[in-house]
Amino acid sequence: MQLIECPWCGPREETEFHYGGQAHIAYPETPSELTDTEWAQYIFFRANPKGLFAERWSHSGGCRRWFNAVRDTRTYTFLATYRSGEPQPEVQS
Amino acid sequence: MTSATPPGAHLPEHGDFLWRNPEPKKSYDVVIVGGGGHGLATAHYLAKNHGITNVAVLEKGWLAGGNMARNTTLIRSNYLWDESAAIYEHSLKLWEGLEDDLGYPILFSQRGVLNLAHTEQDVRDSVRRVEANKLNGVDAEWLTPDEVAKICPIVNVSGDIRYPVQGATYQPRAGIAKHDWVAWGFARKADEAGIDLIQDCEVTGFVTDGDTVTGVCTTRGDIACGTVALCAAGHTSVLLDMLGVPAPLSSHPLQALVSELLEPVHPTIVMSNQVHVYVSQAHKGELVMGAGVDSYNGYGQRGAFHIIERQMAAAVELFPVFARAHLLRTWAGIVDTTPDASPIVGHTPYRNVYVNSGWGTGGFKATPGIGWCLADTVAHGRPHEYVAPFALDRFVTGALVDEHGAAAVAH
Amino acid sequence: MSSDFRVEGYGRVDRDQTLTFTFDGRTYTGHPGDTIASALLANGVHTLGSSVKLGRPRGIGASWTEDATGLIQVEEPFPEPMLLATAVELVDGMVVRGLNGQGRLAQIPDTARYDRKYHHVDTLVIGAGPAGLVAARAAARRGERVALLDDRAEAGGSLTGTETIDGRPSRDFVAEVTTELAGNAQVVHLPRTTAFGHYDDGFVLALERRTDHLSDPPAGRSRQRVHRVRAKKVVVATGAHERPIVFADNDRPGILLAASARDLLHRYGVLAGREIVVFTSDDAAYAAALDLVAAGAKVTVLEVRAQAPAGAGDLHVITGARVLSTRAVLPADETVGNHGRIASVAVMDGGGHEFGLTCDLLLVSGGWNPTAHLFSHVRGPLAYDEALGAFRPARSVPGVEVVGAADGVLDLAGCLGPEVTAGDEPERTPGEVIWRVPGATDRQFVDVQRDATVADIARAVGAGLRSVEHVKRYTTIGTAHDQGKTTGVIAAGIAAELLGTGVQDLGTTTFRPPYTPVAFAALAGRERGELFDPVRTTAVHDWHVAHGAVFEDVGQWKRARHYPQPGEDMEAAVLRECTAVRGGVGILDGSTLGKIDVQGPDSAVLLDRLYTNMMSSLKVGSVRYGVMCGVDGMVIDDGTVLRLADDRFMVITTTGGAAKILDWMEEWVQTEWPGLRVHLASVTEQWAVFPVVGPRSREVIGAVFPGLDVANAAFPFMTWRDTVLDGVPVRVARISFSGELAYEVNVNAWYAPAMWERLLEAGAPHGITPYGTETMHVLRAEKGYPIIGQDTDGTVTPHDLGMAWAVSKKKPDFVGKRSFARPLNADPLRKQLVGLLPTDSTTKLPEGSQIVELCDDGVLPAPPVPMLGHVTSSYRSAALGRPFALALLKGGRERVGDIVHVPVGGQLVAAQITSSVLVDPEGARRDG
Amino acid sequence: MADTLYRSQVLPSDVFAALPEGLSVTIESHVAMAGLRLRDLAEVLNTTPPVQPNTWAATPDGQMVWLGPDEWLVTSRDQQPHELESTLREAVKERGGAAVDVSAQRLSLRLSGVLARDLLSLGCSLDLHPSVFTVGSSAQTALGMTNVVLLALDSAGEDYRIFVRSSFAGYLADWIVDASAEYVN
Repeated sequence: MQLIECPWCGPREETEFHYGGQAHIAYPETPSELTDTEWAQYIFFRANPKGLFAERWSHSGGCRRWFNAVRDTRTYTFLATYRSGEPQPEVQS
Repeated sequence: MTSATPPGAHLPEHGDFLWRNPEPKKSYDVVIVGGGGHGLATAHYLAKNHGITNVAVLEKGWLAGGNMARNTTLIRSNYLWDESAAIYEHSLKLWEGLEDDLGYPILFSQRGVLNLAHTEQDVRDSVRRVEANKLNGVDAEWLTPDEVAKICPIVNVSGDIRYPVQGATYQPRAGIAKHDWVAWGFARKADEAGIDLIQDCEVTGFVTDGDTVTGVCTTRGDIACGTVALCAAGHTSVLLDMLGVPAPLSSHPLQALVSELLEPVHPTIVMSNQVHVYVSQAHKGELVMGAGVDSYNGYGQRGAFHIIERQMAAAVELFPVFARAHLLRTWAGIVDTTPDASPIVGHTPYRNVYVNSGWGTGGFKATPGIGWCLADTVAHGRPHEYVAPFALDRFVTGALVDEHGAAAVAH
Repeated sequence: MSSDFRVEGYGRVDRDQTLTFTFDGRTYTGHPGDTIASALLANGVHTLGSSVKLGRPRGIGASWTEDATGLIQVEEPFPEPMLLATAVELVDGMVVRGLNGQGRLAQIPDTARYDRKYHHVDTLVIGAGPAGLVAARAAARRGERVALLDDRAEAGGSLTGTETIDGRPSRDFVAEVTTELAGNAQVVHLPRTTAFGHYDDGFVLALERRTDHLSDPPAGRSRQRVHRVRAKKVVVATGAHERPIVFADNDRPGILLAASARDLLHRYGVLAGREIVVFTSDDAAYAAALDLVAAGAKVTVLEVRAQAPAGAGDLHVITGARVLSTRAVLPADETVGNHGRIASVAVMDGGGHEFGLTCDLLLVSGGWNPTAHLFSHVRGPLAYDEALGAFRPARSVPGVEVVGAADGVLDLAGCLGPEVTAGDEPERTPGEVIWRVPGATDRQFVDVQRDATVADIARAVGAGLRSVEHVKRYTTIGTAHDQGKTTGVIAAGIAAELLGTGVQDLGTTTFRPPYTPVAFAALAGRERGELFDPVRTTAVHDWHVAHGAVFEDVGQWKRARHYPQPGEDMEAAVLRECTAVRGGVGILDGSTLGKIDVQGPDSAVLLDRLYTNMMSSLKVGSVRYGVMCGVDGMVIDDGTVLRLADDRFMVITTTGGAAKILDWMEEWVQTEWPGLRVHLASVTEQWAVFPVVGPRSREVIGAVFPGLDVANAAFPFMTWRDTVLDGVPVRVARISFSGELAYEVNVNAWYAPAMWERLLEAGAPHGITPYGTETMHVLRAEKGYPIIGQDTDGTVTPHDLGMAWAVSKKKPDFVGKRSFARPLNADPLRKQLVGLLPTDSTTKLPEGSQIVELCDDGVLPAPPVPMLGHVTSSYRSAALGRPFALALLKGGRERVGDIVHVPVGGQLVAAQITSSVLVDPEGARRDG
Repeated sequence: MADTLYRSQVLPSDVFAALPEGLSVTIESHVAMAGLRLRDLAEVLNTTPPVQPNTWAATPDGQMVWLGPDEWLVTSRDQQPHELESTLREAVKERGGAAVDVSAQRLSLRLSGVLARDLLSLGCSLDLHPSVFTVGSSAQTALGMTNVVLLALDSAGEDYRIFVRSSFAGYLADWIVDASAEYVN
């Protein structure tokens, strides 16, 4: 049970947050121009690294803001949280 | 003072000899990556059904030490869709003869599973699944709350709980087994057939030549191979990343727990999606429970405790007699899940590499079934009919096998 | 019965009071401050039960939670299984019995309360022994917020009271520190509180036992409480567990850890035996032996090492000795509580000479295992320490400090640190690490509770097992109640010896929570019964209750399902309600529908992207039905959209979809299109919604809202109008989920009961009938309107529902559109929503039933039987005078008119495929 | 037929009548509330909105509570709900902001007494120590199993306002009554 640093509200219990999977996957500009394979990649295929992972979280039980985090999937340690729209920070596990 | 030993105290002894600890050879016809239940079962059926024995099973830790050592051992086949019912029912039939096949006690106890329904929609979904099961030749019944109480008297079927039990589906042939016995039974048989079970042997890369993998790099040296079968469960993505093959898998912690030994009180297996718990009582008397997967991707064999607490609340809500049972030990496995909660099995872009993954919470019950089908797939170089629907390309065509309803609770 | 083994002048139990309890049917006495174990031992009772597998006698093996054997069942005051006799505090009237390895659950409900409490501190100290007390005091003196958790009833840990600290008796030191802490408002000191789990970011869970030790606890007090402590720094001061040595027949009652016997003496005044043999390879046993001699026992020390240490004093020590085996009291001497108890030991001295020693107690000490569990829980690495013969913390972990014996520091001075002065202690000589002595390996128990022996480990190794995890699983060592606290390392040590490898090379076992077992109910806390999950209710819930509504759970909501009149079952009530609505007027509490206020200049842009149909073309004052899909093209929700202004919409979602859809929309706005100037707000509870439905609804609405022109021309279908009633703004919308003329009345929920009553009063002359969700479902199904989540299952597209009309062909994109172009969506055999009429006109097909092709001979073929689809909704229709169903059916719309079969209870019921719209297909009724 | 459309509370008035000494919960009378959205809010309002997360500020006739970087909850004792919404909406509309009447969306409870903070600690994971959560502090968090907006009204940890979604008010009342049994001797 971790403390997650909401970029707005500060550290809160893990239970106040909702997980949103891999970050920085943009909705395609023109989906109609994608092949079925490319579209499937967008819908279903996400990275699943063992190690650092940039991912989306929402402070659903608090300010309801989505933000991004870099977390180590081996230890679950949050190395950084940052607001939506901000670039992924350089961090090391 | 009672001195008679209680029921279930005497489990059969393990065998005097289980397996050799061989050095890896330079080359094998088939290399199976992952010495868990699926890898060991595949090895066994390669030898038994196809006479293929120049096989290595590579295990990065100790044999059957991943999810096989951590699961809650539920075996059932009452899945909704035809494709799922086919492979799980095939597996269940193999379970029914497995003790003889392996010549090893696996303590398969067909005590039935109740899937409780708590809402009107639960009832509809349950009836739908029961009727589908019957038409697919899978034993299934719909029970009223009173009938539920007859099968499992400790379930609280009174109307005054938060989500009263409206009924349940029942599969009498479902059951539990002892996971170590199962894994070691497969391992012993595979070893006996001459298959090399190689532990402390982590795969670090692959040697490729065009669309062919010619060798596997490991912490115990490079090993040349004819065919590769990936049976690495939660670590499949790590292996596929080495091959540059994307797959819609995500690895999540899945927690389980046991109580201390208790006198027999729970004769069957009970699952509830709405109240989110799954309970059986193992042979020696401990209550064994699981819940849903932890939400985030994770490769650590541990999960968040609030999941366990919620599970305890659910357990006490449904089984008031459990109030003063004690949580003895918690642990977690790493399950690989897919967008439609069905596995991904079959070809990869490499012509001699087969993937077997995405079993989520369903891996244990599938063990003999997938071992059988994957061995057949490897032996013949094409997907066995039961795994064909679970090909990777279904995510492109949209031909998903959506089993979310069946998989909401760990089992 | 007299307390034969209680020694005058020792112990801190209250001898002025006597408590009575029964064990295995016999009555004994003890004193406040006793545990069941100390009281039994004071009465000379050592044997508690028998082992699970071999049925061998089992007794008390230690004085606290490290005891691997002494399990009991409490029967009164309330049944609780598998408790350690050493950890259950004695209260008057307890009924206790021994166990044969399995506990028994109560057959009556546990009405005790359980709860949880949050704490936030700078420093959390776990353990109130010398190291913990010093750490807590130092933190408190630094002005920090401190929590001190102590699993025992009184502070002091392993201090016996014989030591001196800062020149005073150690108990005085303990009292002084605890008094100082008690006077500091920043400090929370919790006795009887076991930290059982340590998690990331300084989070520790601890179980406080709050009432079991009280004879008359306050009724409202929780029996047990899970404390949830979030600490900036966690100090693990949990001490060490004494480790036994394995020899043949080491499992008998009357064999204890040495320090435990000392603890029993000083804490409870109990001399566990009078003729004592101490078998040790460690100095700590000498302090125990000396104290026991002083208390009147005869003691012989069998020292593993070649020389007795400095602290041996006048003790009779045989050096270089080994216990080879033990013998029990003869069966003829068997008395209750002494079955199988030790009577003698077979010894070999340093010279190889074998002899026997009679005794009534054997104490064993093979060194100490640091209690590093709570360090290991947070992935604190443990390493095997050759000198210690145990695993200890290898490296520090940020935010966690391990102090005292938990870190392998075994002398008092070391535990107290530089600030506090310990009295003189004999200098420690290194212990000798010895796992076992030679002997009959099948009687050398490593896990006494699981009956697992050295022979079992040897078999495991012989079977080819090389990993300690495999050995554990083969032998089941370490899986019992104690989870291997004292003997886990011994199993590893013996396996390593057999394999000829180092203990560290075998791999270590990671400790996992809980440190000690925790009752399920304690973890459930307050989340039981009605508080298991929140109940959500509308503003007129009390009215529904008062009028006999039967409720159904829809998500967390309680929704009125129907309002049976006396003598009515659900079917009769629903038929009556349906008839009333289609024949007159009915009213529904629709307040649970999700309502989302969408505001901002780009509101229409957002809705165009999220709905399959066009929302930007909707005029202010109008309403449009809309469907939302996931990116995979499958329907996730439907509902109506009201355009309130150019820059403002009200989105209505399903009851179950409310939170999900708001989250869904918010996710797109925030993460994909942050440039859109649009704001979303839930107004679900803000608005009470009362659909007034039926051909007479216009009269009712007209009567209640004189300011509203309810004529069809002025207020057409799918429009909304604002009006004012008694100064209160009201919004009325012409939306129909039944095909009937209908008005949905929306009002600030403050006024919900008043508005509900107004509508009922105005409707009374027209026979207005309150109806519930079941009637709502029947009415909508008669019109073929799907319920998302009932008639869909996440695999259904709008086209499958026959709603191609709701999918815009003009918009270049919307969420889900691209997926419609996937190959599978063109499959003519996709399942489509159709109606189904049982040809016998009487059978109500069970919802969920599967549909198969017509079997000409009326007999199902052998499995697997191909399925065409399933029944999603099924009701008796008052309007049709027959049952009907909706179904998802392969290629259904092309098959209207076909007959199919539905297996129902072993019979095949024929049903005809129809359009999904069965009542008023022309839509003639919606305008009244 | 009644003359005016009367107002109701979602909780019975006596639901907290039997709380133990040291603990008091009052159901606050109907107060207009609005959700307000605009990033540069300070420029369009007379009042200075609280811009620090997890704070609230007093206004002449109520409070403004920070809910998010561009989001506030505004309460008003003097205005009617629809008036409050339209006043605010006029002020922010041209800048792309939003204002929405949420007067009945939440119920306002006043929790006070020497046991108030202790009671909250039985169901709220936040650090409510007065040195941390002092007058002017607010938080959106969970209490028991429901989300609340919690305001510190004093610096002693003895006076709080709790906004709870109206549909969860019955649950929260049950939770509070159940938790307070602890303090009955």
